[in-house]
Amino acid sequence: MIRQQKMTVVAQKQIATNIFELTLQGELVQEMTPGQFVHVKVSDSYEPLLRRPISIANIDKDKQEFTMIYRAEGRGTQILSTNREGQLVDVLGPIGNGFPVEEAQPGQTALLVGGGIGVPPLHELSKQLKARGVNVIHVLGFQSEDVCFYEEQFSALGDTHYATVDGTKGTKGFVTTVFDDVAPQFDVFYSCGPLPMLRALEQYYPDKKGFMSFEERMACGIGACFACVCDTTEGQDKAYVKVCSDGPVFPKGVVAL
Amino acid sequence: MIRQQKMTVVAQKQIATNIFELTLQGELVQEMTPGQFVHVKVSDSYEPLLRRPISIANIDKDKQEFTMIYRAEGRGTQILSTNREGQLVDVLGPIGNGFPVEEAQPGQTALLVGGGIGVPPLHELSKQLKARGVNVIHVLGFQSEDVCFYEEQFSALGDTHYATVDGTKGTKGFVTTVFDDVAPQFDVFYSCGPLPMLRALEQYYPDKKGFMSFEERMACGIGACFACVCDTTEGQDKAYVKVCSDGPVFPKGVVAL
Amino acid sequence: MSRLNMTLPGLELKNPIMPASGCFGFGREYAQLYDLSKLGAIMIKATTVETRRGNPTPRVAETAAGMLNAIGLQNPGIDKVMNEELKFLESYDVPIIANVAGTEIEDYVEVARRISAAPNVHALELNISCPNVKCGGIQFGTDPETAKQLTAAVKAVSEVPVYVKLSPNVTNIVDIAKAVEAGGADGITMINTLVGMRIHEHTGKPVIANGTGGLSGPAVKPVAIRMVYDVYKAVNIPIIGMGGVTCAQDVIDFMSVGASAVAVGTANFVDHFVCPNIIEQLPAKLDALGVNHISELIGRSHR
Amino acid sequence: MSRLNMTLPGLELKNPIMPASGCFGFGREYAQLYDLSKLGAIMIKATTVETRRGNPTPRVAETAAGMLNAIGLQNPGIDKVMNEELKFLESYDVPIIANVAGTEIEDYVEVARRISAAPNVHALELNISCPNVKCGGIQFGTDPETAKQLTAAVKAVSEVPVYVKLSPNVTNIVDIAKAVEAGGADGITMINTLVGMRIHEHTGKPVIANGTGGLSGPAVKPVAIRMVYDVYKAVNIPIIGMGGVTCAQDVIDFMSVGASAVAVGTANFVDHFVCPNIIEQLPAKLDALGVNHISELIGRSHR
Ligand SMILES: Cc1cc2nc3c(=O)[nH]c(=O)nc-3n(C[C@H](O)[C@H](O)[C@H](O)COP(=O)(O)OP(=O)(O)OC[C@H]3O[C@@H](n4cnc5c(N)ncnc54)[C@H](O)[C@@H]3O)c2cc1C
Ligand SMILES: Cc1cc2nc3c(=O)[nH]c(=O)nc-3n(C[C@H](O)[C@H](O)[C@H](O)COP(=O)(O)OP(=O)(O)OC[C@H]3O[C@@H](n4cnc5c(N)ncnc54)[C@H](O)[C@@H]3O)c2cc1C
Ligand SMILES: Cc1cc2nc3c(=O)[nH]c(=O)nc-3n(C[C@H](O)[C@H](O)[C@H](O)COP(=O)(O)O)c2cc1C
Ligand SMILES: Cc1cc2nc3c(=O)[nH]c(=O)nc-3n(C[C@H](O)[C@H](O)[C@H](O)COP(=O)(O)O)c2cc1C
Ligand code: FES
Ligand code: FES
Repeated sequence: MIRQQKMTVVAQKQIATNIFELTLQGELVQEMTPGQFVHVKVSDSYEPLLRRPISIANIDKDKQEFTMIYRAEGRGTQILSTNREGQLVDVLGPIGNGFPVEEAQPGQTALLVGGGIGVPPLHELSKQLKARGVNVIHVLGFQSEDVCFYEEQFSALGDTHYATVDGTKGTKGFVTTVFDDVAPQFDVFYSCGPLPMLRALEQYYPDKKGFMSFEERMACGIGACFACVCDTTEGQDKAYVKVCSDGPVFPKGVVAL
Repeated sequence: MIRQQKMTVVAQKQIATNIFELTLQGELVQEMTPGQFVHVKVSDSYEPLLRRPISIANIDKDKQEFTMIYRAEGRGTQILSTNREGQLVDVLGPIGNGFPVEEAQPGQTALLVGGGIGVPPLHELSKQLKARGVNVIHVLGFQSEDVCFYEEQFSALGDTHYATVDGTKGTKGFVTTVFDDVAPQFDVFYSCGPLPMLRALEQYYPDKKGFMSFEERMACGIGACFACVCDTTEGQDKAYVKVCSDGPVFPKGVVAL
Repeated sequence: MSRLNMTLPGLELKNPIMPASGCFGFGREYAQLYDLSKLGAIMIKATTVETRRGNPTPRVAETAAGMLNAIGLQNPGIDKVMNEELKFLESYDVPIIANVAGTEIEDYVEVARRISAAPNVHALELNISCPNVKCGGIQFGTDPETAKQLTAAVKAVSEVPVYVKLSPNVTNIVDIAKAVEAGGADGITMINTLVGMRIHEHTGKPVIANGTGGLSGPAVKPVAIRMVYDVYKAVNIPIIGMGGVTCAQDVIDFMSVGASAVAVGTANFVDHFVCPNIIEQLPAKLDALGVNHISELIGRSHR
Repeated sequence: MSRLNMTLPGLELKNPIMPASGCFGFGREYAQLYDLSKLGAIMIKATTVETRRGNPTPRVAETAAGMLNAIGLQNPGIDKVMNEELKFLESYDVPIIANVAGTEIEDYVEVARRISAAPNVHALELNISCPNVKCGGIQFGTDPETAKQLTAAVKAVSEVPVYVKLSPNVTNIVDIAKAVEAGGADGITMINTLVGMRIHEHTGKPVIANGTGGLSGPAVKPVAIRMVYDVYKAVNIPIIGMGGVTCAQDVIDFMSVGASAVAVGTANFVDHFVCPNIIEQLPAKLDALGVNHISELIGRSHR
């Protein structure tokens, strides 16, 4: 069930250039699954007005804590990054349909492909896959080394390969360059990142089962305003899905790329 | 000269119900005189948009600090009241023409009449008059005891009489009720408070020399926008003054009440 | 004895608070958050004869104390709205105001005729003010004569009272209000969004795929308040006011200038519980103003 | 070789930034804060034939990300403006754009004829859009034919190019823009304020003594941007854009949709150094966009 709650800041830390890790505490953690997101109001005033959708990067149900990792870029996320321990943040969530962990069987291998600020939700996913006995390979793309984060965390969970646009870390190029180099063997892929990356991935592995998380500009975040619709590939005329409430994760092939 | 500066919060303290005392540090303190005001931006965002005019209640040139006392009522002043030690506040000032201390001669007696949040500027004025050897009597009006402040400070400077609307402190009634009771003897009066109080004062002492500080809604605060004009009593047709740049203090009789 | 109930043509409202059309879908999503029966009414998303896919994305953009949208009247069409959405809403004790849109007068008439027969639709809201579609919508709302004709045509077939939703993008909104009153409107709802645009800082192109979008939220409240104020003086039918409402005080402001009820749009995206919160806060506001029943506030700016 | 200079009819601007009329008085106050010669130009406060006292106070009210004003064209009259204010401004190396207002066409013509002869007045800005006076002002700006006639009458007597300032409170701003172009306008300035109202929370009456006021500030920027975008496509004379500008990015947005220069109004009350600050920040913005001269940005939204 989606709830709206003032959650308490447990910790806020800058973990890479302009990248922040924010841990919040509150009841709505109990219902979170990997790949879902929260919709965050960053200030009490009308400025900025709208909530910001941010993925869930880590869930700790025992402590009732979760973590998000975000880039402080625009007005909203910059304000969010000024929150300090003990302050309250207005969170609506958890929202949407996350990554189906059960689609990878124990003993199988899952390929997790992330790009930039699409990487965070893969962390909790990887944790849960690993806990289930699934073998996990990460292929993570970033602009450059200085905006790369969670290297230790991902390495601890499985093989981790990097691609950076400027070559400052791992392979120079895109995640597909890594596929060329490493030729990972896997049963199912999960992915989150920019559209070109998702498109490339779908083309690279046309026959594999896969799940992809999408981004779209949002207003309500709960399916009421029709801001975040995407066309679907097939089905009756004018078929569409809403990223916020039908997604953000869809099986490969559902959303027209 | 008016300057715009980020000043450092030295202290913020609640001193009565919804009444805050804020001490700021910075260079523009050097040019402050009693009765002038500052124009304060309470947030970095567009919300609220306009600056807030607040009087200067205490000046300490040695420490480069000044104090303002304000009621946290609307959005702007409420936000201002959340500022803590070490934070920066955007201040434009000092602005306007303050109280003419030199109009009271050493040995003479000055009557200082204040109402509500009109009381703060009288504090610095009283200090400077006293330093000059002027005998000071204060008559201060408040809604009730719980919003009354600076009792000790005023008592230390001279006789202090109170009127409260609900009678919880001093005489029940208005400052004029105190005049009836106490019949203070004085040479010149200085006043700041709501319009009805200024009007009553002018009528009560038609023959005395006096100076009164006015309030008007402001935008620019420096005389450019014509938001804060008041009619004058005499002079050519359509004569007016601007409260921000010609005032806020005017000799008795200048502004049409 | 409620202090908040209100009677308007076709509508017995528990309280004068309702979500605005397009900002609440058909209620399903908010029904997961709170009991819809708390609401005075619900203005459902614009309904057209045919299924509409709406505009390309991005369809929303944030602006200073506001937002732009160009959804483009996306909706599943009258059949599905009647068979599925309105059916779903029947399980709540709340009157529905159906927002009616179209490209031609005939479309409006058809939707109005059919949807006004639904048991829980107690009033229609004619959307002659949508700025986000090429045909239909706003052009009906900028010319008094056209607005009047459309109103009369819909009135002729509707089984429930008809409210007309006015566009603020006009030189003289009072003329339009008078025209729809003359056309037989039972009430007026206002305002729809102001046409606006946001530019992408790097590309220099409009952020919204449609180019322009409709501006809503706190930023537009002063414009809405002034228009309700002016229209209230000029017509004798009730007004449901909206534009930037986020709190109980905003509701009181709209009623002061002449609204008999108030709709909440954009604020539902920001505080998803804003409608029940306002309803809960209103009695204390009435106490502070020394008012027994909220209807005493209607038009007090003019007294 | 400046990256910011701009040539417009009558105007050689060091940079395309100027304070908007009514938000900078006649420059004296800001002259205490910084050197006015830094500015591209100055749009001085509206000038009328006679001394005007303006509206009663309160004349301003804050709104969400904006403000309302109803100053009412207070000014000392053309004689004083010419003999004192323009004289004072002669000591700065900055072209003046004189904002001309009146009640009748004859008033506009007289002010235009006389003020256009002042040595430092390089252009006129015809204010046909002030929402805060009962006569004159906005009613000239809502009807295309009247706007055209007034423009032509002023053009006939002015010794300098004439810009016409458009009102956003119209159904179709493009019609007005084309009309003033047909009337001989050398340029357009836009937008003036949107009519709005704020209600006092306790009394229920308008906060502004005049009732309504003009809405300005960040809240209106999306409306202004959209209007400049539309007008740019329709006319062949340059546009000076304004409405909610607070920073260098806003300037770039206005130029992207088609403005050749940009005026800053309300923001001068919030950050009293906003104009020189923007001028200083623009070159870095141009670098970030990979642009050599700012003029390359004009109209890029349309390309
Ligand atoms: C389902 C989902 C999950 C996301 N998870 C993360 C995450 O874990 N970490 C992270 O850093 N970012 C994430 N994003 C992107 C994040 O929402 C945007 O970066 C953020 O909203 C930008 O806000 P701002 O205040 O920095 O920018 P502004 O420029 O001030 O934003 C203006 C408006 O545009 C919207 N917007 C801007 N960029 C985006 C975007 N890329 N996607 C959607 N809306 C946008 C904002 O929400 C806001 O409404 C996610 C987006 C979605 C849809
Ligand atoms: C010269 C001068 C000196 C002042 N000195 C003090 C002081 O020392 N201590 C103090 O508590 N107050 C003082 N005031 C009043 C103070 O400016 C207002 O209380 C304050 O602006 C209200 O802001 P807000 O955010 O609480 O209210 P809001 O309701 O959010 O204000 C909305 C708008 O109205 C304006 N406004 C509201 N009330 C007033 C008012 N009474 N006078 C002028 N503008 C108003 C605000 O500035 C703002 O633009 C002074 C006013 C003036 C003109
Ligand atoms: C996302 C969105 C969709 C809207 N869709 C409709 C609609 O379908 N029909 C309609 O009449 N108005 C529609 N509106 C306008 C609102 O009903 C309302 O008139 C406007 O937003 C002003 O109110 P607000 O400031 O409270 O949002 C929509 C507004 C928004 C923000
Ligand atoms: C206090 C105030 C006074 C104004 N006076 C005038 C005026 O005299 N003549 C005029 O053409 N516009 C006047 N305007 C309108 C501005 O020049 C400008 O068009 C408008 O405020 C939009 O820009 P902004 O959002 O940057 O303020 C005034 C605006 C304000 C806020
Ligand atoms: S954001 Fe409103 S429907 Fe998805
Ligand atoms: S506040 Fe602008 S002139 Fe006084």
